[in-house]
Amino acid sequence: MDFNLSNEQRSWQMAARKFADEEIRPISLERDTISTPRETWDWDIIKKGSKLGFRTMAVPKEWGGHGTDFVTQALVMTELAKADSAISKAFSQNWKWSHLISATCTEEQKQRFLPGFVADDTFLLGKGGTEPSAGSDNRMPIDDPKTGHKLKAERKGDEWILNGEKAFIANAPVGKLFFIDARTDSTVPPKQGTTLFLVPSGTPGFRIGKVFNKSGWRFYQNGEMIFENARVPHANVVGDVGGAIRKTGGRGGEATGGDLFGDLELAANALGICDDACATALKFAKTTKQGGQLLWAQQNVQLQINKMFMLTEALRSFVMRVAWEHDMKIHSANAGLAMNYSCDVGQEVTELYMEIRGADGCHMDHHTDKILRDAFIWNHLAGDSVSRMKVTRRLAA
Amino acid sequence: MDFNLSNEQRSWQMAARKFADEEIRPISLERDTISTPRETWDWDIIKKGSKLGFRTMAVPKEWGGHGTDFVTQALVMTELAKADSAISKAFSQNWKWSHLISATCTEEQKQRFLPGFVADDTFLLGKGGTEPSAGSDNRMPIDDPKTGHKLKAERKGDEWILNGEKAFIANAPVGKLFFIDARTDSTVPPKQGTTLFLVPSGTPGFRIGKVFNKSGWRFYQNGEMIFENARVPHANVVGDVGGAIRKTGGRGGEATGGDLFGDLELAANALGICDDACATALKFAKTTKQGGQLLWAQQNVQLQINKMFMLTEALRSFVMRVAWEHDMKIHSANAGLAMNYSCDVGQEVTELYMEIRGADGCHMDHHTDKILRDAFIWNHLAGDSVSRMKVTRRLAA
Amino acid sequence: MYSLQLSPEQLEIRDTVRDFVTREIKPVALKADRLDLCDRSLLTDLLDQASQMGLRSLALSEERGGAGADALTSCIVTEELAAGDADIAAVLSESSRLAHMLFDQCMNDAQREALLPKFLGGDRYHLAFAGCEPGTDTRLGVNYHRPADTEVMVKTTATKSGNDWIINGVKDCVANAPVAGLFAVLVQIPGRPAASVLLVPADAPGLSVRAHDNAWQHGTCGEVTLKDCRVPAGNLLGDDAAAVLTGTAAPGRGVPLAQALNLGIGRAAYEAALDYAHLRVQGGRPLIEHQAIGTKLAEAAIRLEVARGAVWQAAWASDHPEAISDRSLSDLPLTTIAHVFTSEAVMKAAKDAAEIFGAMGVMRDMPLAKYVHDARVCQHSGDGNTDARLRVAEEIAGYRRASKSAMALAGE
Amino acid sequence: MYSLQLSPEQLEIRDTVRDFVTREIKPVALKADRLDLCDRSLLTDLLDQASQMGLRSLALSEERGGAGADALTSCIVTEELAAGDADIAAVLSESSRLAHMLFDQCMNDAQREALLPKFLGGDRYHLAFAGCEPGTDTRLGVNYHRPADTEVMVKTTATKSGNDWIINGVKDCVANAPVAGLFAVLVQIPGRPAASVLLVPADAPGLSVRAHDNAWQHGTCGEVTLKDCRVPAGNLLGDDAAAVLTGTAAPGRGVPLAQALNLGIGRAAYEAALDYAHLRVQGGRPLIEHQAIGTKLAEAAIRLEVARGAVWQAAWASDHPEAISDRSLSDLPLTTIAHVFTSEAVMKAAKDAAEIFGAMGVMRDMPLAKYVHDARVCQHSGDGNTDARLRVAEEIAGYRRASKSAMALAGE
Repeated sequence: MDFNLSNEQRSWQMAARKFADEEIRPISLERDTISTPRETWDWDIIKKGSKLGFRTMAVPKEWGGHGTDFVTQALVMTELAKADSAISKAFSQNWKWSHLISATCTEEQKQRFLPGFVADDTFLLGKGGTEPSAGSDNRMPIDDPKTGHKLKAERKGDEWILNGEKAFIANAPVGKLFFIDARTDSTVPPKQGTTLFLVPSGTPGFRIGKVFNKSGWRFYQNGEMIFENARVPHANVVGDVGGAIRKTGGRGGEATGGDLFGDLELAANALGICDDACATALKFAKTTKQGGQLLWAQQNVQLQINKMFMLTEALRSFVMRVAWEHDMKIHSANAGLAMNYSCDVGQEVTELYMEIRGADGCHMDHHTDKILRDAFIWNHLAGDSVSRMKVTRRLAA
Repeated sequence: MDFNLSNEQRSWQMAARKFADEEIRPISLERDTISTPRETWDWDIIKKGSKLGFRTMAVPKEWGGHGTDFVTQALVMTELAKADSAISKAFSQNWKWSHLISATCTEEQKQRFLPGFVADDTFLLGKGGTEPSAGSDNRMPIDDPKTGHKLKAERKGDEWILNGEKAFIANAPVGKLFFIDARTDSTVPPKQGTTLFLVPSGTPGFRIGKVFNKSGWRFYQNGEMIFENARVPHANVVGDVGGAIRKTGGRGGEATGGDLFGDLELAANALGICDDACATALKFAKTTKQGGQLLWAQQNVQLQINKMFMLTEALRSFVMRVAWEHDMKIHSANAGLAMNYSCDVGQEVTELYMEIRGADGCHMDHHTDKILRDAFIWNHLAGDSVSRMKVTRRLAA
Repeated sequence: MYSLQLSPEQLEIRDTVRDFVTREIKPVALKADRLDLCDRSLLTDLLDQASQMGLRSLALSEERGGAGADALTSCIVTEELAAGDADIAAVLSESSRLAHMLFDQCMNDAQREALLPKFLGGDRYHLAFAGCEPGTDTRLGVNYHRPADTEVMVKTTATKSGNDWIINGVKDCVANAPVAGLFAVLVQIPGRPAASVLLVPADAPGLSVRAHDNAWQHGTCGEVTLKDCRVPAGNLLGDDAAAVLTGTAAPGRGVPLAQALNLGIGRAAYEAALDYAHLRVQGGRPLIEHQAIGTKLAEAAIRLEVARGAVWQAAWASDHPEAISDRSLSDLPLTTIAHVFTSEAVMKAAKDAAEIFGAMGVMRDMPLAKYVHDARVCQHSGDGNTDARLRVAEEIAGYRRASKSAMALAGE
Repeated sequence: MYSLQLSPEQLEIRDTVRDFVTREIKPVALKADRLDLCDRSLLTDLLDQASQMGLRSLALSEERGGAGADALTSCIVTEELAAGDADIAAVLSESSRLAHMLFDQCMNDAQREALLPKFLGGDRYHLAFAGCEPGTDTRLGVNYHRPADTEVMVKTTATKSGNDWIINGVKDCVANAPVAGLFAVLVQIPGRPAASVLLVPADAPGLSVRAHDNAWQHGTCGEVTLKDCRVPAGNLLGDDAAAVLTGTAAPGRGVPLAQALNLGIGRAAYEAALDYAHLRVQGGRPLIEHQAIGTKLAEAAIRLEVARGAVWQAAWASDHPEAISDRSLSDLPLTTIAHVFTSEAVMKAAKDAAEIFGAMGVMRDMPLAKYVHDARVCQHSGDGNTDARLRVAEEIAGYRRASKSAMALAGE
């Protein structure tokens, strides 16, 4: 048992903290305020972060990345999220698919895409899974050919022709390369009839539709993808035809780290929001007076702060353990449980924070308002009943 | 970052698991059923456990104990508590005061008491703090000479004469040596006027009164102590006259591990109850049918089990981190936060367990009933507002 | 017109019962040696006194010798009694409820003539409904929103033999069984499509009662075995009796007596903690003056107050279906709603109250541990809150089951 | 007699308003481009229509041209409106509430003669009470159970100059300020022991309003600056007006309009989720047939139902203090209780409803994110629930403060 960080881990953590404090925090509220969703994005912060390695840190060293371990990744996500949860996610989203490239792509595919990704500070990755009317069914596939993805891919010689739509796709409006789930055989259940493709932006017939107007995570871009006879070379098929779900979901995801990294990512990011709320609440309570005394003097404030820290430290312990388990290739339900937990804790902690900041008539502190909205994003990603039941199945696996 | 256990830690854990399964679990419900509180105790299990080292494992090796670290202690407490929370506590209570002896007693005192403690399988330790009407005031002392312990000690030559009462004292009816907080100067605030004494059972003028009839932790003995001109040699004063609170409470407790071990102890023990509830619930859901199908098939059951495991694994992560911090002599609010947290988790997990076992008309499964009552003990020890505010103060220290 | 004004009679009976509880019940019920759950005995003398005050026959119509109390009044009285002792409240409310159902609603004149004098004549003549059977699964559970695979059948049978009915079967969790003078027994008469109800006096040959030890039910309950038990043909109640007694007609909308009882437990815990918080000094000030304690007590007060509103609403609605038809009230199962809400509110109130008492809050011979246990029993009652929510879910979804007998057996 | 029967008039107005909401408000209020919180505009045309239906003057007595609605009816209407649009509900309920207080309770004949025709004559003539001042601490907080160190003083002053009052000061968080035709302004007249209220028309010289952007309040609100603002001497209301308008007389027992509004938000979220759960198919079956979803919806239904009981109880009690004196009702601050309970119940219902919508539940241009935000605003309102519980705690402890002006300003 050892919770100490290695020097390398500590140094990434410190670099992330510095970047968060000096670069992210100063622009966080300002980006959040912008009302047009397409305009909240700021390439400048991405480029700066990329130069420090925060875009490519999950790429193996042999491919020019930093080859950091999961513990380091968790530490960095938390630090960045302390200053802005959405900006943290904009970086870590790339790691998720870096992991998938490393784990599932052929050498030839890696050669085609990884060097370009590593070299270009504005090269971002994404994955198109969700469709306008099939979110949960794709997350928990059932054995019915009528369910599953509707986006269709048909083979034409050396190419596949893709037709259909994706919705709520992270990084869609800003990414340069996407993994796309497409139905290649609708006569068999989704688990057998879905194929994963690599689709670069600029592919003919592929374009981005609307950018979604999220209530939280404003910075983070989330868009529609439209495929109208989009042509993708057969060389861009990831793994086997019909093997998408085996590659990325369920036990497959556990082996590749794709699914499991996503769980850790949400948990580590929520931890950053909680850290932010705890630190700000403590400072607020120790500097703000009510009735002539510091808020800190009040039992109720002490109990609220106690609960905020208690939940946050429980979450930190859990996140660090899960990150370590990933590094050890120990695959259990823990990553999923930590993700579910981060939803509950993130919301409870930000709500307690609101209660402490509380009374200010009809006004609301912008920072409080923002982290409440950011933390609420977990509700449909990490804490909904489908997420939880999916994790429960791993418990008994 | 490393969650692996050392071979020694693992071997203690396995020994405890075996003892719990083979010796404790078979007698657990039977002891719980006995209605006279004095008779729930069983010396046989204590002797058996003592021979395996579970009584003396916290005593340093140079004094004949096993000198285990805090991580090992946490593991063992959890394993024993899986089978019976109260029996686990009956063992670990001795470690708490072993730590205090190691940390605060003089060589001469150690020489007088430790060899006897190590040699005798029925030698148990205790500490008398709480008094009939001053629980919380002694846990969070205020600077008013009128508050604090009422048990009075007056110096007469080489002896101190103790008069007064203690209530709710763990191990009182079965212990052979006790630390006793006594007021040696009632003209100054408790922090300056309280002295800690070592009082062996059999001291003239000292006797045990009633044994408390607890609703949970039935096995564990909890009694009144009565001092009527009890005579204690000056050589039994621990530390300085007037220094009891500095030695065992507040920052003093953090230095000695006395207070902090107590926090870890409650958290690790609660974890055992949760493990028990989780394992039993999972097994129950996977073997019990309702309406022709396994309970496991129901979404609500899956969600309840998800929550049970989620909270339990969060608690385990937190407990192990705190144990490691103790071994590293890192003193923070974490031990206290983990203790507060263990109260919430223990109750929520056992209540979910009850809901899953649930519907059985007017009958209740004895095991469910027992762990609900055991987990409820935390309510006044670990989760009450005084405990929580005390921990909050460490946050800002 | 909407009004929350109680009638002078309601206010008076509440005061009378509250006074009885304070002066007579509490001093006896809260004695240390009686608090131990292992042998919490029924307070027979106090039950007698309560019967003499008319509380055993509270809901029985006035013309038949009762007080003719409506559902709301019955709930008010039950809450008051339970604030003193949940067991007394349970026994009395069960007898009173059944007295109204049996004598006012189900019996014919001959049956009433034979049995009413016995009921009125003996303070210890309680009533019991033997409906539930061992091992019967009454949960909705996996059948949520699907027709149940199998119909729950009553296994206890009654067959005609000459001028008598011969009953065979076992009933479990029968409230009041150990003290009942008369049982209404749910039976299946072979060949009939639905279950029927037979009146069986406690001294009928072949009927035996085994009281449950340490049961998770308030009052007293037990297993009733009917072995070639013989009762006269005239003891069969009319065809609608099974529906009345099992509450099939309006599931989830019965008189919320169990919920009122639950509320009384919560109030007792809360009031004990409030009193203690005034008396006990910590840090130089009474506990109540500490924010942490004040907040806990306020939260309990808030939840109990809101729960009482839910219980009273369900009580009044059970007497006034017309207010549901004209949409003054929601058509949801209000008693089930009151059950879920009250059981959780009271559980939290009891636990918080116990915390305020410190170590005394976990002692088996002190009142708080009793309240916590009593609150748990209410949470556990019926098929549990998870199932109760599923029943509400079917209602809001507009799902209608073909048969409600399974639900009915579950009670509330 | 206790009765939960609504009057035919109450049932009718509920149906009328519900119909108006379904046909007129929802189609406009829930348009994507109007949902964005950044520029959620007030729906002026619909406010005009509502005014023509009499909802702006709902609580004003019939003889003065209103509908003379009691507190319960006002709450029923407010819930219905809020289920369509919380902003419309907020503006109308504020005008209606103040119309009753000002015209029926506080004005003398001359004042009424001068102002009532203006109010009745203009659908856009709303009313506002300018009580709150920037930076004023209204929390109980550290003063729980202790006399406050300092009295909260009204800083806005009114001094006599010839036949006029000259008002100077700044008011904040004034509901309806941007749309008000008439302000009732809480002022301190030097030398007087208590605060007074002056009637100030919106066009009075020296009065200016700055509407708040993106405020955490429903309807519309703003800052009101009075700079040498001059009104005739006759605009001073009687001595008791300050107590009436600030609710000092019965703190925590005012008409629970804000709570009814809150309830409407919760109902809208719940109903949207229920509809969606019927439509959306997952795993081959509509969401509602999944236990997990059914349970969430049932839990929301339970809490909203119980909350409505608490709101209606507080509403009826605010009109019937006699039911508190005769102990039919609890003497706790029922509106504060309804506030705490409702705001938490609705918050949970809104969040669970949003979860059922998946990603659509977190989109700023979709209804669910609006409901979640609206529910948060209610939780944040007043001094927050932590403080509200302390106020309840003082009541259960029987603590009486010397002055209640600080509490009064906090409102509910």
